[in-house]
Amino acid sequence: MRITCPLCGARDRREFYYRGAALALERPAPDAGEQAWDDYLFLRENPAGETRDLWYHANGCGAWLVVRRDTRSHAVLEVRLAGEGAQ
Amino acid sequence: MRFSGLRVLKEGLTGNRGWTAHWRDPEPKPAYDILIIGGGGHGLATAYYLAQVHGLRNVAVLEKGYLGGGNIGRNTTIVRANYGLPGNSEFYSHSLSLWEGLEQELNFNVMQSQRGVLNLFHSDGQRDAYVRRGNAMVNQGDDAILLDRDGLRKRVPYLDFDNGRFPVQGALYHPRGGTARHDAVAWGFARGADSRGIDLIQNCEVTGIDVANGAVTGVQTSRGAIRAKKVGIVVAGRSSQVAAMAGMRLPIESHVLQAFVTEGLKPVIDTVVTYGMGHFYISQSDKGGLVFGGDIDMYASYAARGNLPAVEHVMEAGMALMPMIGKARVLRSWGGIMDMSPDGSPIIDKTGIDGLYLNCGWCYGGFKAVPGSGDCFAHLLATGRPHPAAARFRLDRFRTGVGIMDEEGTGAQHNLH
Amino acid sequence: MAELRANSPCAGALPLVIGSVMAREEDLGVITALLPYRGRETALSEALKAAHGMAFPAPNRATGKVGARAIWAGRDQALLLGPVPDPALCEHAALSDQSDGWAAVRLEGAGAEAVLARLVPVDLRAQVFKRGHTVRSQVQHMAGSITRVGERAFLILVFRSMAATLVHDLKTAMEAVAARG
Amino acid sequence: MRVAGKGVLDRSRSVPFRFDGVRYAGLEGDTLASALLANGVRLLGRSFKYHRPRGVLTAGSEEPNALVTVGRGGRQTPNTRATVQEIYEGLEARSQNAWPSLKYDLLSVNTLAAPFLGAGFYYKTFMWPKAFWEKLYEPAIRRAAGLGALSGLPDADRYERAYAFCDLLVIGAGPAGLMAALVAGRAGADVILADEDMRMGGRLLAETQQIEGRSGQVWAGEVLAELAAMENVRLMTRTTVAGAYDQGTFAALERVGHHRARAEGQPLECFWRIVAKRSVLAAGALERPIAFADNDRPGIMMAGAVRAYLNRWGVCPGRAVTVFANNDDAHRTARDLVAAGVDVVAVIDSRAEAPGSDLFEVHRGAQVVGTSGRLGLEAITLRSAAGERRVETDCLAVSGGWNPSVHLSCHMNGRPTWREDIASFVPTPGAVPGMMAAGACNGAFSTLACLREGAEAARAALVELGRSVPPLDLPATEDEPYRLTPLWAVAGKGRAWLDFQNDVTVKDVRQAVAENYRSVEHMKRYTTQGMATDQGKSSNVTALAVLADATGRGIPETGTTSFRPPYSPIAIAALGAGGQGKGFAPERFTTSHKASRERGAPMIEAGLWYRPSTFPAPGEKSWRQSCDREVRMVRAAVGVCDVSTLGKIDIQGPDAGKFLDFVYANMFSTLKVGRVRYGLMLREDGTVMDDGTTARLGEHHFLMTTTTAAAGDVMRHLEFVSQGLRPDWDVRFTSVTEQWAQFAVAGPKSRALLNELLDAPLEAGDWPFMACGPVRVLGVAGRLFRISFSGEQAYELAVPARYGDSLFRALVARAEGLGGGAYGMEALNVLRLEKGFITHAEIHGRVTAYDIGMGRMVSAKKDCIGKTMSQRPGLMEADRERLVGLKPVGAVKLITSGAHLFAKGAEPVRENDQGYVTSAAYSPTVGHVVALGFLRRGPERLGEVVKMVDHLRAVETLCEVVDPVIFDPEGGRMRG
Repeated sequence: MRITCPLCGARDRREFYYRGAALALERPAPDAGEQAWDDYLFLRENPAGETRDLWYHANGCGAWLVVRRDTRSHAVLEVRLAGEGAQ
Repeated sequence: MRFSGLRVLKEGLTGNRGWTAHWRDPEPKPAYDILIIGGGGHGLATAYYLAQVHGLRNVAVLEKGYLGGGNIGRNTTIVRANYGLPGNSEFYSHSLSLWEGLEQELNFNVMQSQRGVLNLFHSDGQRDAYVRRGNAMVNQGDDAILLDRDGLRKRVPYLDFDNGRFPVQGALYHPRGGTARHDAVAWGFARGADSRGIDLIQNCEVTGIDVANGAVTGVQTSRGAIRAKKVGIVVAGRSSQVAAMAGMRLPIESHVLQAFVTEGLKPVIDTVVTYGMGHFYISQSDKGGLVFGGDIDMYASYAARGNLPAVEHVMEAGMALMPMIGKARVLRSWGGIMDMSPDGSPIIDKTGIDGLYLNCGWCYGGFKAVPGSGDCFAHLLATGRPHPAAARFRLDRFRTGVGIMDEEGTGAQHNLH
Repeated sequence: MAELRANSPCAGALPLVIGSVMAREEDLGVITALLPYRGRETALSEALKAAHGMAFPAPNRATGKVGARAIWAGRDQALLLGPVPDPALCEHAALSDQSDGWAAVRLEGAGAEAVLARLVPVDLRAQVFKRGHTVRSQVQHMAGSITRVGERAFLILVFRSMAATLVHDLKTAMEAVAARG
Repeated sequence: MRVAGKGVLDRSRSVPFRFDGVRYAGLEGDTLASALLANGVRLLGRSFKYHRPRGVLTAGSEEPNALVTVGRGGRQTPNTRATVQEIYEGLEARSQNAWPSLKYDLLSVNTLAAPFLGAGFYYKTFMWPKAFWEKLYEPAIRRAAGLGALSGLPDADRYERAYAFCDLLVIGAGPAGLMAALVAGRAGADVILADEDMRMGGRLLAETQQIEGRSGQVWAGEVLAELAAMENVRLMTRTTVAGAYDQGTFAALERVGHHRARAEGQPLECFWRIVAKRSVLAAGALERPIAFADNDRPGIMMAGAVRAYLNRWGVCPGRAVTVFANNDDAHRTARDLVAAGVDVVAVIDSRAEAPGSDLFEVHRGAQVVGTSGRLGLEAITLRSAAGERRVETDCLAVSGGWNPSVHLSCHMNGRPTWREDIASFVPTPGAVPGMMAAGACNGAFSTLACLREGAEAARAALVELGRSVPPLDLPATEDEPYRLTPLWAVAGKGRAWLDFQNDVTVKDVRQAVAENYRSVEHMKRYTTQGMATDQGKSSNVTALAVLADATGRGIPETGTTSFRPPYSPIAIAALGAGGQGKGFAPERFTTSHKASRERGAPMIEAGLWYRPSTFPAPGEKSWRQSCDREVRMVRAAVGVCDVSTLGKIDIQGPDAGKFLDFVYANMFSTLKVGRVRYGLMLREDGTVMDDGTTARLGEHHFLMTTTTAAAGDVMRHLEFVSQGLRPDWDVRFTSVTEQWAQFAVAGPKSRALLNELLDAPLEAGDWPFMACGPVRVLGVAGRLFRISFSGEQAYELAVPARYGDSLFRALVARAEGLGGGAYGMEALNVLRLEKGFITHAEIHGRVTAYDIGMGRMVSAKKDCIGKTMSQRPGLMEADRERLVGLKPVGAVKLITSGAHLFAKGAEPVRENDQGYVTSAAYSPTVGHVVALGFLRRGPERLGEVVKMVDHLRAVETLCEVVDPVIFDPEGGRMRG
């Protein structure tokens, strides 16, 4: 599997660390309430199909990436730097 | 038909013409008391215990493919009860007690082999963590033995004790652990459930779950609508999709775990070895293949196949731990879809919808749980109350923080367990 | 009073010559991590040109020349190799002295590409990875930085504490390449 | 035997080798199979279940029968295909799975018991008495099962792994592959051409058709010469492309050293990861047998294999050859044999409309219904319109048609497409992104069609890559149609084999269906069809045709089982090359490593680091003696310990303070410059992630310390928070762990020791507890931190790593002058335990700030990572297991880590479990074991006596629950 890092180019999966759903970027306010935090930390859409998840280019440039992928085919559809309009 | 050595002899002498179907292929009825979505190990075991323990017959198992085609058809067959935390402790202990004697109960040889499970440690810290776990196992009434280097060397002399990157100091030994023939477990439970009148319906994909004023009324399938008073979802890696049919979001992320088998070899590994530092575990099947695996690929996936980095990591770990397997050739690799939960422990519980029940979150440890999970889920479906051995497998534990069972201590990141 | 002696990361383990490939430790002088503050990338590049004669490198590129190089080292980060950083840079970037943080090895020779092909999961062949190109990637299991500094020469950086493993991995690959003839 | 004038190998070079101890001679270019056939050896192995005599079936890697063991000791390689193993001087091969010998194998009695050993018999018996399964049945089954044996010794060979990249990967160097590579190579593309064979050319080496008026071998040689001359083309022989993975990644195994005696330093195999923008699958096709009674005897071979042995190796596997087929292609075998002067008994063709011949007798609409010959074929029974008769023959060349090698096209979940006209599966276009199939593997069987498809596939791939492709005229060659009428299994009595190795017969498949194992997956798993070392390469399609027939379904409806990597088996040692010994993970060494080893310190792993456990003094016999001495030394004088492995993160920027407030539970923006503060870091779920001290070096400049274990996780976490959650904050950080060598100097004489090294000595007043700042040590710029993990007056002194070794030696030498010295991890652990300081033994991922008595550190004044979730009801329960100190109060004085805690009188069972011990060690300072643990409502139970039980170590100890801080609770020594 290869992911095209916006900075480094196409790289082998072994260079990346996987975090999970890109939802992790949408941190609720401290007082957002139990449900909001349950949704944020534990509950997942977990789609069989297109998903957005977070990868860290650990053995590369150290960038956190938002990757749009298909969980059935492993096709990588889009990769953006986290924090740069990726949400 | 009852199986026995005598029957095999008789059939052999009469040209094996008398063998009959191990299960029927019934047409789905318009309605059942209980529908079980998923004809994998857990679903089939649930069906069996519903009939055997609770005397329920008006039950159907709906399987979108073939019976036993889920993770029970593609795992590394390890059976053990070596957990450390309350909740897991009593459950896996219960499950192991059901394994022992399963052949006789099912009249089907699932080839359970209590060849022991070794968890290696490499530092004082790891040793103490295993001692804590082992003591929990003994507190639970199960068996655990602390082996030092020499004791371990006698048991598995072929480990690389001295040159390994992480020298082996000893192991937590669980003699009652071992392996079983995975497909046979599914077939044995299927045959047992079928012979007790339960309908096993293959090639029947559930496409919708019908809910009316907060209660489940049945399901839509590729073979038409089926009504039911109760519905149990037990579909492992597909849990999120099926739950979504009832408008639910689950604390589950689906990941791929690869496993491997080598060409057949004469007996060389007579136990199960687990190498913590390398995420590597191995045993040898009765056919002679080395069956082994490691950690998940670490990205959400429904492809049921993985990639090379995970493959190579497993092989490197194998070479670091036991370089004598180097000349064994990997014959086949495959992947299963693991329903990873936020604390690495499963869920067997009611849902917010009356009559809809959930059994999921087994991560990559579901095989050994098959009898226990079936028994506990059947108990919940039949009585509406949790089985004492599974009372802590609650769906709401993450929201409340009550009774979280994070054996790995890695926190709320689904893929880290 | 005794003075403190300085030791280099690969002292005693290099140089190494196997087949057509040579590996030797490189003394890069002062190594400074440059991390531009928000929106100061251009200003930093200007200051860098003014002070040390090279621009802040674009991703996967190195600027400058022998003795005074800047190699891109990751998101919002470059390593200044050689000169003592001009204090003026501090206005635009966080500076961090890493002179002792890295093991630096120069790998050179006809088989150098073949050696790296056994360790680095990136295409480093001359037609795609030219002089002045650099990558942040991994060397076997170690995070590292690889820069082409010549026709047949590469500069490899890994964390200082892993110097011994770097030498071990290079040596193994060099032997395999040599044995292939 | 060899046939004069045939074959493309060097007849002048005779190569001696041994099989089962007997010396034979072959020719250079021979495989073990061709050489043994040339020597008239037909019996090469025994089958898995019935131990039936077996000979060579094929001429390739798909071989199910002729498996041997090569080499000895740490180089012993089981299950080697004789059809792939090249012979070389000194090659030693042995047969396997037979005892006492290949000719007289005792377990061949199994074949008599066959009626009782049918499909799935073992699921139905061996269950009584219960205990016998593990004691008797299973061990017996395991001994009988398996094929070759591992030596049990560490692998003695070298292996390597490598990466390769290209525009176009061409898989297979037969006519289609050669043509694809030629087109792409001439167009200037970056090409890799890989083929599993020792010699490229594929079927061109095995056939006699002409290309451009030359033999296929000659034409292939010319193309290869041209390709070899191209800089942009890489030829990889003996390289099996074994798996297709995501984004154009392929797994390939190169057999570097199997074909010659071991050379020093030479890798035996190289595992390649090839990344290709596009790929052409030109893997050819595999011939399939026909199932008929006793079709498994040595001497019964694939028709195409017989042709290959004749045309490529100049070997004829028999004196009187008969052909049995359902297609025209197999008639070539007869034609080539006759042309070579070999006696062809007849061609038996199941088709009524089969072509005739004036060279040999053709029985149309006829079948083979039986065979005889104990260890090798002697005769067959022919059934034709004229009835049944016995025909003497010692070689039967069988062809049921050809199965395209679709495997790689299915590795990414693609399913092949059934083509009725050729009664075979072909790759489904697009099944592997960027891959195009060409030639026989795509169902195109004539030479011309292969050349055309190869050229077209390459052209299409290059056009997609935006290259212009010069036109290329196809060479002139045969374009015969491929005609066959499916015949899967001959009706009749007796056992007709499908899977030769696993001994699966037509009857087994039918029985599986009768028992309702009707899905192709059920049939496979129940009968073990296709689960042998060949993964059913030659048998699966025939088996599922039999299944389709038995279930009344069509073949496409029946479908195939999943094709999984690898295409052919790969040694674990190759896939894990480099992992053996120390290669599994990098080793990290501190700058004081050498000096510590010189002092005889045993080193222990701490993550990837190595750290000294103790510094044994002369005469000390146990680690305990050394540890106790080191602890006393620190408490009484001064000790030196390398703490460089702790993570150090340099944090700068206008928003640095705000950032630290957000990632730490407690407040840092209020910290004064030149001061240090202890910080507690939470995960977002409210559990403790890590702890450490952070120093403020300047208004916008902090230095964070993490634990050794969590350094990497914390760095990644900070990057996540900065890049992902607070991208608008201006803060930058980078790891400086490796830049600084840092040493703890602890004990009442610590200041005295430092003053021997610092350019500016410390006065009693300066550097109060938790102060930090720059210093000069022996002329070098360093940093000094007044922090303590021992409870003593202590400092941490940091210098650039290049001076680490030198400074450590200087510190230890001077410390010894003051009655102190170096101390290791054991002493460090005792010192911190006496003070109740926590490590990851306590913050093991399941505890909250509240659990470790630091609930109040979670600042109410601000938000921080983990704050909200740490307040979940379940994490606030008073009944939780919380941190306490423990000391022995009964007769037994031992407390052990990992033991569980119970109320004094309670049974040690789960229901009564109240907690556990996390750390314990003997304290020479207080004279008894001191321990930390977690206990229900712990802090409320100080003074209570509880029972500690360690079943595994057989220890039971009464412990008093005490405050975690046992030594100097007021902290006077630390601050003093």
